Amino acid sequence: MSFDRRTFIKGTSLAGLTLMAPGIIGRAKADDTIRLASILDQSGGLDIYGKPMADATTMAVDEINAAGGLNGKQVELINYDPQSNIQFYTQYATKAAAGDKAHVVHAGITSASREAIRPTLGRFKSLYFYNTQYEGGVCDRNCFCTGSTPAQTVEKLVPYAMNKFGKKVYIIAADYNYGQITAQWVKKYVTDNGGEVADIEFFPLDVTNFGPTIKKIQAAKPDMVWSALVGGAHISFYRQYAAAGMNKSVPIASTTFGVGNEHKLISADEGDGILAAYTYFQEVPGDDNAAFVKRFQDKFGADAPYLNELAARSYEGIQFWAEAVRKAGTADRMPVIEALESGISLAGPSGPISIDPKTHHGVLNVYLAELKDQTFNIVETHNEQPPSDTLLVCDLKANPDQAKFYFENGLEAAGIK
Amino acid sequence: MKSEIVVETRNLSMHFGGVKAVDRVNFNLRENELRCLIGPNGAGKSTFFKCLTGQLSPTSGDVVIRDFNGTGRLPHQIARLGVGIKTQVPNVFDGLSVSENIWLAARRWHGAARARSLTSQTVERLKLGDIRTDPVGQLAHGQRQWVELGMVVAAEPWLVLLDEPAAGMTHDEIERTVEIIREINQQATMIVVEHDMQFIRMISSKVTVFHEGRILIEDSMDVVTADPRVREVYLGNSAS
Amino acid sequence: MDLVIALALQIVYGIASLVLISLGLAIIFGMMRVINLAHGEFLMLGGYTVVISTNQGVNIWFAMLVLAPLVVGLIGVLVERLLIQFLYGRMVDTLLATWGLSLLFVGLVTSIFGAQTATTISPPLGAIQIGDYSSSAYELFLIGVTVVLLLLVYAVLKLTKLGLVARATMQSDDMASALGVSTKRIYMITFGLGAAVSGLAGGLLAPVTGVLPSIGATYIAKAFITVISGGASILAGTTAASVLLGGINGIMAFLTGPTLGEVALLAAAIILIRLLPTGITGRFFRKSL
Amino acid sequence: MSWTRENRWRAALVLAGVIFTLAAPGMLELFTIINLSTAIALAILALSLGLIWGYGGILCFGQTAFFGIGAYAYTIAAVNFGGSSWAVLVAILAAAVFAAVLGYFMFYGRVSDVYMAVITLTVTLILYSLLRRTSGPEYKIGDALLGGFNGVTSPPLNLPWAPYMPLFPEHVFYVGMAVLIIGYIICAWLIQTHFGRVAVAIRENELRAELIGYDTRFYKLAMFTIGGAIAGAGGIIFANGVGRVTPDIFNLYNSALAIIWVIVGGRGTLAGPVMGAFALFYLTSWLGTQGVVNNNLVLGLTLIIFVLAVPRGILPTFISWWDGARSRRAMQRRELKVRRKRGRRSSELREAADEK
Repeated sequence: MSFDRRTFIKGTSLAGLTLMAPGIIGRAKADDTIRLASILDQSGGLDIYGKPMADATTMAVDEINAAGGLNGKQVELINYDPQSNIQFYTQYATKAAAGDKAHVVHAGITSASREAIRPTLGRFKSLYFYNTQYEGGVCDRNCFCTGSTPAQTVEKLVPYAMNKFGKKVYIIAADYNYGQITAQWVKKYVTDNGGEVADIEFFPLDVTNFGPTIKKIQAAKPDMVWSALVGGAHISFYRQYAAAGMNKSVPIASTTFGVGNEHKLISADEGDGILAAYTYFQEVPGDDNAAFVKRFQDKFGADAPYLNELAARSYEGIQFWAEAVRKAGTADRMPVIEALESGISLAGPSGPISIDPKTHHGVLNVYLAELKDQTFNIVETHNEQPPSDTLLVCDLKANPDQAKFYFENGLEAAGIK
Repeated sequence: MKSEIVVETRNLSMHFGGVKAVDRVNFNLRENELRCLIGPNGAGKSTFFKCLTGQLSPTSGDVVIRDFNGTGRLPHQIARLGVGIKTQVPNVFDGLSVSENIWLAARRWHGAARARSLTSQTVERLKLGDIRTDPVGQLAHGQRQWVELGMVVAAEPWLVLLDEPAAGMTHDEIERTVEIIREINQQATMIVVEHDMQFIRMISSKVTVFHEGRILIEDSMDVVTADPRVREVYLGNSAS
Repeated sequence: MDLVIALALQIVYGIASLVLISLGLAIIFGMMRVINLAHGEFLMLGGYTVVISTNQGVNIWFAMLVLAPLVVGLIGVLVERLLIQFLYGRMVDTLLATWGLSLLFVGLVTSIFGAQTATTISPPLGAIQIGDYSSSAYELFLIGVTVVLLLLVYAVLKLTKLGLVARATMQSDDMASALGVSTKRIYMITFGLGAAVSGLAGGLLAPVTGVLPSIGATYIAKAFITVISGGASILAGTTAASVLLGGINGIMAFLTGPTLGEVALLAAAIILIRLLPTGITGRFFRKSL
Repeated sequence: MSWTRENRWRAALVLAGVIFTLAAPGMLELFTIINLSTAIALAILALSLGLIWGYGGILCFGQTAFFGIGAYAYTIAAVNFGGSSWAVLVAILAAAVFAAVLGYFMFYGRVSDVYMAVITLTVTLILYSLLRRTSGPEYKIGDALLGGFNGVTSPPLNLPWAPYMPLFPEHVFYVGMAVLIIGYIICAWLIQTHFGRVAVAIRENELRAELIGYDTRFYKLAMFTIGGAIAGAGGIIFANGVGRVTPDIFNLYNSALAIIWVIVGGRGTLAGPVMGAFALFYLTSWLGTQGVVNNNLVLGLTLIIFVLAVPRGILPTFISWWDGARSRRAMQRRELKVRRKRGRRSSELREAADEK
C-alpha cells in the first residue's frame, strides 16, 4: 500500500473538519527578494556533516549576492538548524515552505530527514534540493538530488582497487539503509569484475569496538577491505585496524571514508594507502577548484573545515539552482524545474555538472584518490557519470507525476537479491 | 472469663545478619485485651511489631491473626483483616488535609456516603474539628499523632496495633491520648508498644516485657515493675 | 588455537572497555545516588584533554594517565561546588541539572574546538602477533590499566579513611556529621573521584576511538545499562555486569556479526533487569563493594 | 467532581483550549497550525508524565518509551491495515500493555524510586538501540519495514468512516487538540476519584496507604498503565506531526526532555507540564533559527539556571505569586516540613539503632 498526501490535496474537504482559509492571504511575502531556505544540522550529532555544508551554503549565497543577485534580486538566506532532531526538520520545512514562502529549500543530511520533509515541500510546492550523497532511489519531480549515489562511485572504485590489491574483498558497512545498499552494490561490482566477497558485516552506528571483526578479517585473509562505515564512532575502526598492524597487510578502499573528515581525524600513519572515491575532493586539480578552495579558506579563516563532497555539493547545488533561475528568468518553481530539466550545465569546482532529467540526479565527475599524509592524491578521473542506480527505477520524463522513494533503489532491477 | 486467642506468634524469629532482633517468641493475645509491649532500646519490641504488621517478613516462625496466617504478608493484607496500625514515626499524608487523611482510611472500607459520615464522626471523636481542613504537614507533632490515630479508628478495626503512640508528646497531650486509647479499647483488641513507664501505668494494662529479642516476663504492671530482672534490665541497659 | 587466544583476548578487552566507560558513573551513582547524565561528557572531556595536550607536545602517557583524570577530576569538583551541592536530596533536579550540564559541555566544546577535532594521536605500542593473528598491544595495556584501576578504587574504598568515611556518609549523612566529618567535603571528593575515573577512561579510549564533542552519547547508554545491570555495589556490580554483557557481546559479535552482538547485549540486559530488578549485586554479592 | 477553585480553573482552561482550537484557523498561519501538531503531541506526553509522576509519585524516566511505542505501533499497524482506525487502538493498547508489563515487574518487584527512574531510562535506551539495529530487509512486521536508523514513514490518520481519505497535516491539529483536551479532562477527573486520591495518598506516604489497607502496588500499576496509554496516544499524534518515526524518539535527549517539561511547568499540576512542553518546544525551535550561539549551550545553561532559580516550576510559582496569602502559608508549611523531616530522620536513626 502506498499513498502520499499530495495525491489528496485537491478537492478533499472533510466533513466537520474543513479549515477556514488560513490567514495567510494578504500576508504573502513581498517579492523583492528571492528566498532560499537551508535546513542543515549545525548542532547535535550530525554537525560534523552539517557544519561544512552550512558554511558552503553561506558562501554560495554571499557570492551570488555579491555578483548582483539573480535577475536583479537579492537572495535571502533563511537558515535553520534542526539540531540533529528529526521533528525539527518537519517543522522548519513547513515553516520555510508555507511560512517563509521560500522559492527553494536546500535541506537534509540523513535519508530520514529527507523523507520527513519531501512530502511537505511537495505539498506546498517548494522546490527541493538535497545535496548529500545517499543511497539513491528518490524519484520526485519536485526534488533534485545533487549528491552522488553508490553506483556512481562504487562502479569505478571497485575495478581500480581490485586491480591494485586483489580479488578477495571483505565488506564492512554501517548498519543503516545507506550502508546496506552500498554494500550490495559493492558486492555486485566485485562479482561482476570476477572477484569474490569473503563476508559482509554491518555495524550499528554507535559501535566503537571493532576488535572481533578485525580478528575475523585476519581469519578470512582477504586481499582488501571495503569500508562503507559512517559517522564519528566508526572512525575507531581505522585506528584499531592500524593498531593491529592490519593497514600494512590488507589495504582499505571506501566510498565513505573522507566525508566525515576521517582522513584528518586519523594520523598519516594510520591512513596512508586508503583508496577513496567521491565526486569531489578538496584536492581536485584545476584553477576553478583552487580558486574555490582559496575563497572558502579566506572566508572562514583558520577554522575552515576540509572541503568534502557534501560541502562542494551544497555550494554547487545552490549555484546550479541559481543558474536555472537565471535561465528561467524567474525563481518560480515550475519554470525553474523546466530550466533544470533542460540540460543546462555548470562548470563547478568539481568539474562540469548537469542534471539527468529522467531522475533529477546529478551527472558528476567521479574522482578516485589515494590517501598519503592526510591528503588525497587524485589517481583517476571519470568524467560526467550518470546516476546509473536510480536510472534503473526512475523515469520522470515518462512519468513526471510521481514523488516516490524507491527504497530498494534499483537493486532488484540490477539483478541483486 | 477466657475469651478467644486472636493474635498468636509461634517461634517467631527475625534476624538481621547475625543479630537476632526477635528470637523464637511465642506470644498470645486474647480478644478485647489491651496489651503493652515494653522493653529497653534494642529489646526487639519494634521489630516484633513490624513482623506483626507485615512491614517485615520474619526469618522463621508464624504470625496468626484469628484464623489467618499472617506470616510474611504485606501490610495491606494485614490491614484488610480489620487491623488498624499506627507506626512509631507518624505516618500521615502530609500534603492532604486532616479530613482527607481520615476519609481515605474510611473510604477503603465503605461507600462514599458512609465514608463521609464516618469521617466527620471520627474528626468529632478526636476533637480535630478546628483543624479539619489544614494540611497535616502543617500540624504540630501531637496533632499529627492524633490524625494517625483517627485514620486507625475510622477504619473501625477490631484489632489495633500502636507503636509508641505517645512519643514526643507533652504531658497534656499524653493524657488525651490515653483517653483515646481507652475509648478505642472498648471496641477493639489492642497492642501498644511503649517504653514510657508513666504512660503504661496510666493505661494500666497487662504488660509483656521484651529483652534481647525474647519475652522476659508477662504480667500486670505492678508485678512487672517489682520484678528484679526487669529492674536490672532497665537500670543496666538504659542507665540514662 | 591462535584464534581462540586472540578471541579470548578480544573479549577480555571488550569487558575491560565496558568497565572503563561505566566505572565513573557507578561510583557517583553508587555512593551518592546522583544520576549523572553528564557522564558521557566527562569521558569526552578526558579525551579532549589528551588530544589537546598531546597536540601541544605533552607526552601521551602523561596526558592519559595524569592530565586527563586530573583535569576532569577538577572539573568534577567544580561542578559539585557550583551545582550539585545545592541539589542533594533532590534527585530529579540533579538529573535535570546534569543533563543541562551535558548539553552545556557539548555546546562549549563545539564552540571552542569546532564540530570535529583534528586528532592525530594513534594508539601507542604497535601490534603484537599471536600466530596468524595480530592485536593492538594497546588493548593489552588497557586491560592492565582497567585491572589496576579496579584494585585502586577498591583500595581507596576499603582501606583508606576517606573510603570508610565516604561509605558511612553514603549510609547516612547524619551519622557522619555526628562523627564530626564534613559531609560536604566527602561528597565533593566522591564526585571528583568519579569524574576523575571517567576522565581517565575517556583519555585512555581517545587514541582508540578518537574524540568528537558528541562522542559522549555513544558511551552513555552502555554505561547506564552496565551500571543498572550491575546493581548497587560499585566494583562488584560493574565488573560482574561488564563480564556478562561484554562477554555475550564479544562472543556473539564474533559468531554472528556486530549487529547481533549488540542485540544480544541488550537482550541480556533486558532479561537481567527482568530477573534481577535491583541488578546482579542486588541479589548476589550483596556485601561487596 | 465538585466546583472547587481548582476545578473552576480547569474548566476555564478547557474552555480556552476549545476556543483556541476553533479560532486557530482564523488567527494563525497554516504552517503554524501544522507545526503545532508536533508540539501538541509532546504536550500530551508531558501530560501523561505529569499525571503519573506529579500525582502518582512514580518517577518514570522513560515515558518516551510508551510514546515511541505508540508511534511505532501506530505506524506499523497503519501500514499493514491500510487505514488508521484499528491502528490507533493497537497503538494505545500496545503502549498500555508495555507499561503494564514493565510496571508489573517494577512495582511487584518492589523496586526503589531511584532504581525505577534508571530502569525506565535503561529500557528506553534499550529500545533505542534495538530499533537502530533493524535496518536490514529482514526486519519487517507484516508489510512494514522497520528501517533501522532511518525509521518508517507514518501513514496519515483518516476518519474511521473514510479509510482511504487521509487527513491533511492541518487537520491533525484538531485531532491532536481533541486528544489533549480529552486527555486533560480524563486526568483531572481521575485525580478526584477515589482511585486518584488513593494514588495521591500513596505519593504522600506509601507505607501509610498500605497500613490502611490499600494495595499500593496495584494502584501504582494502574496509574502507570493509564499514563502509558495517554503517552501512546500522544505518540500517534507525533507520528502524524512529523510524518515519520525514527529510533531517535527513544533517545536520551527526548527522555530527559519529558522530565524537564514537567519540572519546568511544575510538578503536581496537570496544566504545568503541558505548558512546559509548549514553552520548551518553542524555545528549541527558536534556537534553531538563530545562528549566533550554539544551541546546546543556550539550552544547557537555561536548564541549569532553572533548576537553581525556579525549582518548583512555572505554574506553581505563578500560582503562589497570584495568591500571596496562600503562598505565605505554603512557605510556612514547607519550613515545618523540613523541620519535621529532620526530626523524623533522627528518630528513624534511633529506630535503626534500636534494631541493632
